[in-house]
Amino acid sequence: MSSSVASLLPVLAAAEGGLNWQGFLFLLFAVLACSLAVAVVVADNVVRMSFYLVLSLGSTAGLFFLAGAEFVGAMQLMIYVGGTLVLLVFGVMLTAQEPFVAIKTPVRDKLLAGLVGGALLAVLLQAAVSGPAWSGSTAEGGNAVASSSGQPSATPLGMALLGVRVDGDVASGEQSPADGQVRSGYLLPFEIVSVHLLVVLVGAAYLARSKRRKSSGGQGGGASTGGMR
Amino acid sequence: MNLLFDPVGVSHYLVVGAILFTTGLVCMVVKRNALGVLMGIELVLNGANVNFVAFGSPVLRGEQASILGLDGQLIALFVILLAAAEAAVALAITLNFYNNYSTVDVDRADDLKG
Amino acid sequence: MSQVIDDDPRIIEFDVRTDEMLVNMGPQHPSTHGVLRLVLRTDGEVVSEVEPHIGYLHRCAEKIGENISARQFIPYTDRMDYLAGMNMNLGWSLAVEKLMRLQVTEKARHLRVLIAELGRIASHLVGMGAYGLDLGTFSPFLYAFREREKILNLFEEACGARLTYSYITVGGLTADLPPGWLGRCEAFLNEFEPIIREYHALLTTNAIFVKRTGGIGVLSPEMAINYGCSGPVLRGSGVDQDMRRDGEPIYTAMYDGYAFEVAVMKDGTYPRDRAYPAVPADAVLGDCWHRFFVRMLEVVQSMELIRQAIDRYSACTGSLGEPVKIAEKIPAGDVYLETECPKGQMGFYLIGNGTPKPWRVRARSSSFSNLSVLPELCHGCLIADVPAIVGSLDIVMGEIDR
Amino acid sequence: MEVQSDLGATLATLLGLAWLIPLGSFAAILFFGPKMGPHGRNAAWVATSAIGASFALSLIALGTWMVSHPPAAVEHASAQHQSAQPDDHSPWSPPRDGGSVSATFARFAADASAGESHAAGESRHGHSAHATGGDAPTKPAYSGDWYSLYSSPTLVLSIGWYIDSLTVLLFVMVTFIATCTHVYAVGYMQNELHDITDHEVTLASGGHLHRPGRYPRFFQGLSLFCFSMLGIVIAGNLAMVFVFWELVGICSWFLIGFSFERTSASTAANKAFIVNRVGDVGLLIGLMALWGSLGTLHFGNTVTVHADGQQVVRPGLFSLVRPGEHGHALQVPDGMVVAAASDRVASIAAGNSAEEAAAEVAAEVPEWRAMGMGSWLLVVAGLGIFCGCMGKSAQVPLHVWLPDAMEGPTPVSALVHSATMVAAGVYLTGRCSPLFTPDVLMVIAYVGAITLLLAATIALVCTDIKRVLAYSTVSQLGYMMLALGVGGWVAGLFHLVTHAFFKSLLFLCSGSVIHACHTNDMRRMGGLLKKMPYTGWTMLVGCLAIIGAGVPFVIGFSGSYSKDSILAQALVFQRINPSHAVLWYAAAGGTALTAFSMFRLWFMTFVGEPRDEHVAEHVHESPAVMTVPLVVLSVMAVIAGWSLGPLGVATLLEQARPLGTADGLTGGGLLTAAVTVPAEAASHAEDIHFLVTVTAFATAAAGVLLAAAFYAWRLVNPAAIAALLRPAHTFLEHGWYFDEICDWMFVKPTYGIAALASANDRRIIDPIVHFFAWASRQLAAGDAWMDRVVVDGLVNVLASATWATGLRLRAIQTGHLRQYVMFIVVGTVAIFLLASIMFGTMVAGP
Amino acid sequence: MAEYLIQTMGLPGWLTWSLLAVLSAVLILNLMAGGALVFIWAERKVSARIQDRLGPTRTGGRFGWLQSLADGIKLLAKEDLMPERADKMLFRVAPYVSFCASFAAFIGLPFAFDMVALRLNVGVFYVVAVLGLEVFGVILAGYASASKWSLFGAMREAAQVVSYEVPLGMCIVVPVMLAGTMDLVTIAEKQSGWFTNWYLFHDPFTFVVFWVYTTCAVASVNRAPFDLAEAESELVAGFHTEYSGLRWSFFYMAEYSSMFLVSGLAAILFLGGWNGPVPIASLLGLSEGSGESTGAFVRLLGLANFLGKATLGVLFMMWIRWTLPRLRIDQVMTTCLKYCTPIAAVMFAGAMTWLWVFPGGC
Repeated sequence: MSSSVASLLPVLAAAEGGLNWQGFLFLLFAVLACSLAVAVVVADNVVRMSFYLVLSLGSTAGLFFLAGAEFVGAMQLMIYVGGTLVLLVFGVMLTAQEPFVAIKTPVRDKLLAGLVGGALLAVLLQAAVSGPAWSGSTAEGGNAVASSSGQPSATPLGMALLGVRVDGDVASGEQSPADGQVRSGYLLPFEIVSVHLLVVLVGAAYLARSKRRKSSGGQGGGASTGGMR
Repeated sequence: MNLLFDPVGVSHYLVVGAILFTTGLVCMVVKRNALGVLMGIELVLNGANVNFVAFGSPVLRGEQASILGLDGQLIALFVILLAAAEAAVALAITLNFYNNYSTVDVDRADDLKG
Repeated sequence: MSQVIDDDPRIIEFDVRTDEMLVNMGPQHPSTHGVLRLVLRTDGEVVSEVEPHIGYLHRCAEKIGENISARQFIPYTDRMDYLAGMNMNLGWSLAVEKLMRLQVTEKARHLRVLIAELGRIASHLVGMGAYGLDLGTFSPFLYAFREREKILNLFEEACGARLTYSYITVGGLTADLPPGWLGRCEAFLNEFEPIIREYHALLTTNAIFVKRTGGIGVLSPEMAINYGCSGPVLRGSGVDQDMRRDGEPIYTAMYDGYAFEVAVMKDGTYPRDRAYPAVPADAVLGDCWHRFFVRMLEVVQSMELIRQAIDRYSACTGSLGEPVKIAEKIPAGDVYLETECPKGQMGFYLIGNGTPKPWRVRARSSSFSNLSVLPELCHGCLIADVPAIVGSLDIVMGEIDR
Repeated sequence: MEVQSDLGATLATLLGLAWLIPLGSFAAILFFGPKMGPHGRNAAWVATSAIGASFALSLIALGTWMVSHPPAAVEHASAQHQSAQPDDHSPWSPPRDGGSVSATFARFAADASAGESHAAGESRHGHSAHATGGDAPTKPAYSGDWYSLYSSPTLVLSIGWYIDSLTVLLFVMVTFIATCTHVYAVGYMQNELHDITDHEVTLASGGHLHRPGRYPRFFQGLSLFCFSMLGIVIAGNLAMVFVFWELVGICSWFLIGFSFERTSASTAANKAFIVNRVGDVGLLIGLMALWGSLGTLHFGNTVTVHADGQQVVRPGLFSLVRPGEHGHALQVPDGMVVAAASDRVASIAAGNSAEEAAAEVAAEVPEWRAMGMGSWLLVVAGLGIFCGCMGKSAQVPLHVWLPDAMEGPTPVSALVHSATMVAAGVYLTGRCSPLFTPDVLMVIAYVGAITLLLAATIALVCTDIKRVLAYSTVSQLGYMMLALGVGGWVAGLFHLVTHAFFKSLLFLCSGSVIHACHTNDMRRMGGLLKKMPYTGWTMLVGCLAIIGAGVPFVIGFSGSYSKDSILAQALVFQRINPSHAVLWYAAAGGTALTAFSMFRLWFMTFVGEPRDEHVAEHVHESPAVMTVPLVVLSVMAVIAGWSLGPLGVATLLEQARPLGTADGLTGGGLLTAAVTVPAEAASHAEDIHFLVTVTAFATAAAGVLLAAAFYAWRLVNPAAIAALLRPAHTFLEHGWYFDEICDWMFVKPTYGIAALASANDRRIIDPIVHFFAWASRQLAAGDAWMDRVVVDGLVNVLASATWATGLRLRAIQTGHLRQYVMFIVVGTVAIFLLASIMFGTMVAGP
Repeated sequence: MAEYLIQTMGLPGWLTWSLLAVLSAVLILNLMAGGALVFIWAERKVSARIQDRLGPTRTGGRFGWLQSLADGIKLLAKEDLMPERADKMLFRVAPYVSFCASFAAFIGLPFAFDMVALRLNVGVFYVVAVLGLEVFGVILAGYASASKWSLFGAMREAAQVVSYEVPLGMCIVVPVMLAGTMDLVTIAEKQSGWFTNWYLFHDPFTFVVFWVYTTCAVASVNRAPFDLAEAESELVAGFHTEYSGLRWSFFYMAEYSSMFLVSGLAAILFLGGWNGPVPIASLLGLSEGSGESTGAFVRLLGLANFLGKATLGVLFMMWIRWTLPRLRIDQVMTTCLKYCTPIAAVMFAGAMTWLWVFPGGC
């Protein structure tokens, strides 16, 4: 079975032969992520869109796990999928009334978007495959996740966020900071982001706050926005 | 070179990222529903994230040092956080938009047209 | 969270423009106590309007009563408030007796008190257990039913039926008590008494229970009177009225010589306040908690009455007396009598025309009046409060729809 | 002379805390007062507990002090032998045995040295104080700075401390009385807890003023007041004293004008403030004289330890004026001499280099000093400081504010007139007494004597219960000043302490009476003793204390000890300087007057039949929160003067006696004929003691009996006597016409000058200003034309061009979100393509 | 184990990994399904005992222990109903989303030393993150059912779970901080020894945190008194009102496995994981690494310990459920935002301070 699969899709072939789990899982998650992303575009129903989006993002988290970025993957699941999307689904639910669930887009727009999107995709793909150094893993086969779990990534990440870099020797070779630049920690960005988050939350709460409206006499109180204060 | 015949590397991830990115952009362009646009943004950010993680991954490059090292993951983290923040604000904007226009159709929001 | 609705109707609170939703609660909903159908108009979780729809259990009881003799109507009264059949029997019997100017024997009088108060306990036990169920706790329901079963056993021994008794009847009771019954009844009372403390621990003083009931569905005394509420619902709002004390002579004479104190809050305290949990700070007079608490107090009150009745009944030497004949003619004239049933004041109105069959029969049910305040109480509450309020009113659809 | 040590640091910390806690309370009430309970009710407890804590800390400090410096009897008078020979050139010298001192005095000194009398002379076991002058006698005192505000060779402004037993004692006294007053005020100010309708204020609308209560505000003022007073006491330099001096002034302004809507209250507050300013000008002049010539305002020496371990001692005022190497005898400091001889210094400096000039000047200084140069500066400094003290301590002629200050709430009166404000003046006089030359001391003595007589006579006829007490205060302050002036340093300050207790007691009692009667007028009171037993009896204790009652030679109320020692010193002074005998008679006569006026007050208030039934029927005893402080204070009024073996206020004060003042002082000549101020030890002689005690008892008894004859037994009709002495009575009732004199001398001329200035303003200055304004307008009009036509024109052309461009470009802005995104995408792709065309490669690959 | 297979059996690497993966998956699935059966049975018996009843007595022998299985078979046989206006696709998918989330979380949960499907160095994080996805199934179910009651339930669930994740996360951070790692295995190992080493007893703050965690965990798995999403007396059956048959049973299984999961998490984070209160194994001189059979014995002992603790947690939740009335939605949110979150935050700071003051532990 291994040979047949491997001959079918050599991307699955590991260096030492046999079925490459990393390749297989990558293929699985990549196809899932891409196809579900396309499904998001294609779907008309907002709730379904969000559902596909959740799955797509989840699959991407799987890709992150495969790439050895476990913390980022878990973060993706927790914040992106868990937090952001619940928020989004909330919004969907709140506005999920019959007329708005599916708002049709003119075909002309779709065609134009496809055209422009295709052009962009072509450019990006060209860029993706044109870098020879970017391709060709020399990973020693086996389970990428298993091999990566030996070297914890959460600790250096946390240290970096606190302003200490412990991966100084990771960057060697041509990418090393030959020009004497020292790789700095991320304490400042971390703090900025935290403040940013706070500000954003306050801002969001402000935007979506409950307002007192004095609709001018009419009992509907519906469409007129003039009375907002 | 042929992606199908290479072991999984950075390029593969870049391809996935590119597809996600493009899909997101198309989503933003095509969807008239404000929430759809929002989802498009999420996809775009996610596509970018895939690239960052790929560039920063030590696994994908084997013994060779990754291009970004830890920075890739860190940037991805920041992107995720900012995406969460963005989603919160965007959702609040959408709800406000909905309050004001009774619809989430972004084409209806053209008060700022020249 | 009861929403305070601003006086100015033009000012409304809104987060996101939401459309009002019409939700059907019932007639097949777990917590509508039978076949009540409530149409809720909600904005999210907040209920802006409740409209009760009734009539699913209408059986033309009153019309039937005009086609059968007064004694034959007794089984139909059983099926009005089927949780307190004894008390319904009593109400009808007394009304007919009032028209016929009949006086039951002393022994029958005490037995009636004994049975009616037992029935009150049984009814309140159901009300209490079901209320727990409404608030999402299941165990108290079974604890309550466990005790109620014992009462039903006693009833079964006395009259042979467990739900529709037809025991108390015009002119007396259908049968005397079997030997040893009184002893078993006292044994029940003795073992039931400490269990009440458990109910208080599980429900009355439970912090969540208090949070769920305190300050919810506050019924002001004025509103309660205006809507004709009665029974624990009325007394829960602090109105001191009990037909057993304030009713017509033919009814109050039944309780002549019995010592009991109406369970109502006076000057901020309940009678014999210290024996029971203190009123929590969250509770407001007239809210669900007080209605519930009044019922719990009435259980104790009834137990005392039963003990007194047992003493008096066993002291009576005479005979129980015979009920009237099935086809006894009732004199011409009309009569209306209200008795204190567990749910409130149950009134029967009948017009006799000299034949055995009454010319007109009407019933005024307490649950009907009590249910009528529901829209007022639910105005601006949350969906979760609707069962809490409905449960605290302790309605029985059989009595409402008749 | 004194440097910081561990004990000093401990005391400084304790007292510093005790000083700052009321400030904290003030700040707390200021910011959160209205939120402290309903109507700020709890502010009272904040303030009270703060001052209570201060009291506790002060007590601890006192205990610490007593342990380290037990005030045991000392081998007194030995200081005289130890003191170095005075500088012959000095115009003042301590009297030498058998020298200029009269034989009488010599006998006293001999008696005193027999060791049977009270402690006197230098306390020599101040082990903690580092002696800077070899074997020179020391006194235990500590000084230092917490924080230096500004420092230069000629001026150091700092927050510092100067602690000796006087400081500690006054801390205990002030905080104790303040605590009592606070507690009392909790009850007294109750009515401020709710809205108040002030019937004494009539609005323009005809109604009465209705205002919210100011309960927290009152306690806020009290706290700040205590803080300020304690600041004066702990201050380590005169600059700091001045700051807190002014703070006390402003606090009194706040508190006297507490009901500022009343014209009388606001006027009284302003009066107190302005009159004090008059005195403060003097104080400022004194400070300038000291600073300008000596370059320091510190009391004690400042020791700076440099990095190399070298100690640099910067002498303070005391050691400059009474240098240790000079035996602590008073001499004109070098700085003053140089300042006075500035023209000679200038001539020396003209011909020499700086170092040579300095050396030459230094060499010349003793000679100049012998010529008497600079001594006038010292006199000016002393008079100036005393001038400030006159204002604060209400000495004639600046006493006018004090009776009016009765407008403040009674607890304020009690605090102002016993422990704080007026005490500040006496305290500063005492603190600075080493600086005073005999001339100055004479001025002090005479001012004190005049004040005591004048106030005592006015007190005879007052009918306002608080005014009687106020004038009696002025009179007692006169006593203290007199004592300080005639060399009775301990006596004066002793009286300050004892007086604080019984005067605060008297005021609080009167407050209790007023609280009950709702009137100040004694003519409407009477027979209150039955209804207000606590108040009545405690007030009797206060009266007995103030007249110095007691069993002669055995035991007495606190006042008897202090007053006797004042009288004794006056008597000694009279014997040495017969020409100044009037001081002694004034003091002795004042006793009788005091006794009469105080018992007149007590009899009128508490004895006999009620004069006004309407008032009497509403009278009731005050609540416990008010009576308890009364009882506590009355106990203190009895026992404050007692000494338990060596433990006593007098011995404690003796420890604080400034160096060099124990020997007395001879000199003068600038203002008066030369006088000899006797050493205080002399007044402890047996015969003096006997004579004084008998005199004091007799005069006081006479006063009391007279008062009783007038008001208790009704043997004499007071009205008849008043009619008989109509002119004198009227004269006294008007307080010797001081207010009228002031009005005529100062206020009226000021009005005249103001009218003149106003006319000048309107007639001359205004037209000039108007002309310039008109000219500016004309210029501006021309400028505006330029602006409109030339500048605006240019801008408009630019703007319209921009507008046109914008109009054309706006077509792109469709407002459609999706279209914008499309633009972005197309742009991105375009940039990619462009880049690849231009650089011949697709992206920037590796 | 993988090495063992590769070396002794001579299996190729890929096959080994596949086999192991399948084995793990099957084990976990069985645990979930079997555990759910056991726990549902236990719930019946526990509730019955609490309520003075007997509960199932006959099915499958004396204690009715096959009752759940019988119910399962009945559910399998039930007609698969779907509301006409339901969103068909989402309606079908929703139960599986819930179930898969619960299942995926089990992947990171260690049952004993080295008995973990996938040892992740961000194990805690992963488990919590994945568990949080369960809410999606509920939301989708509520939306897709096209029933107002379901929608109410879904919205409540969403609001509740999203809110309770905040204090839950904060509580979890405390043991993570104490251990200095997010690896669940390491966290449990660090608490080995006597029960005093458990993080529950590490300091007063962790003790409080444990109870906050318990509250939040009960809330986040939707058990009474926080079962607002189902709330049968208000919302009929909440989000699964319209579900029946097998799909409904998936929700049921997801609920019970989530209960087990949070209990297991509590056991690992606070109660020493597989380390018993008394270190029997180490008292006997045994350890996981000592030999084939003794190592296996020690592991089995650990497994028993862990399962016992987790089961105790589940039983605790049952006890709570059958005792307390249900809170109202606003009270639930109040509990979270006004009590749990601040308490957790303060305790977090407190534990941090404690760690700072007593770096060596106390």
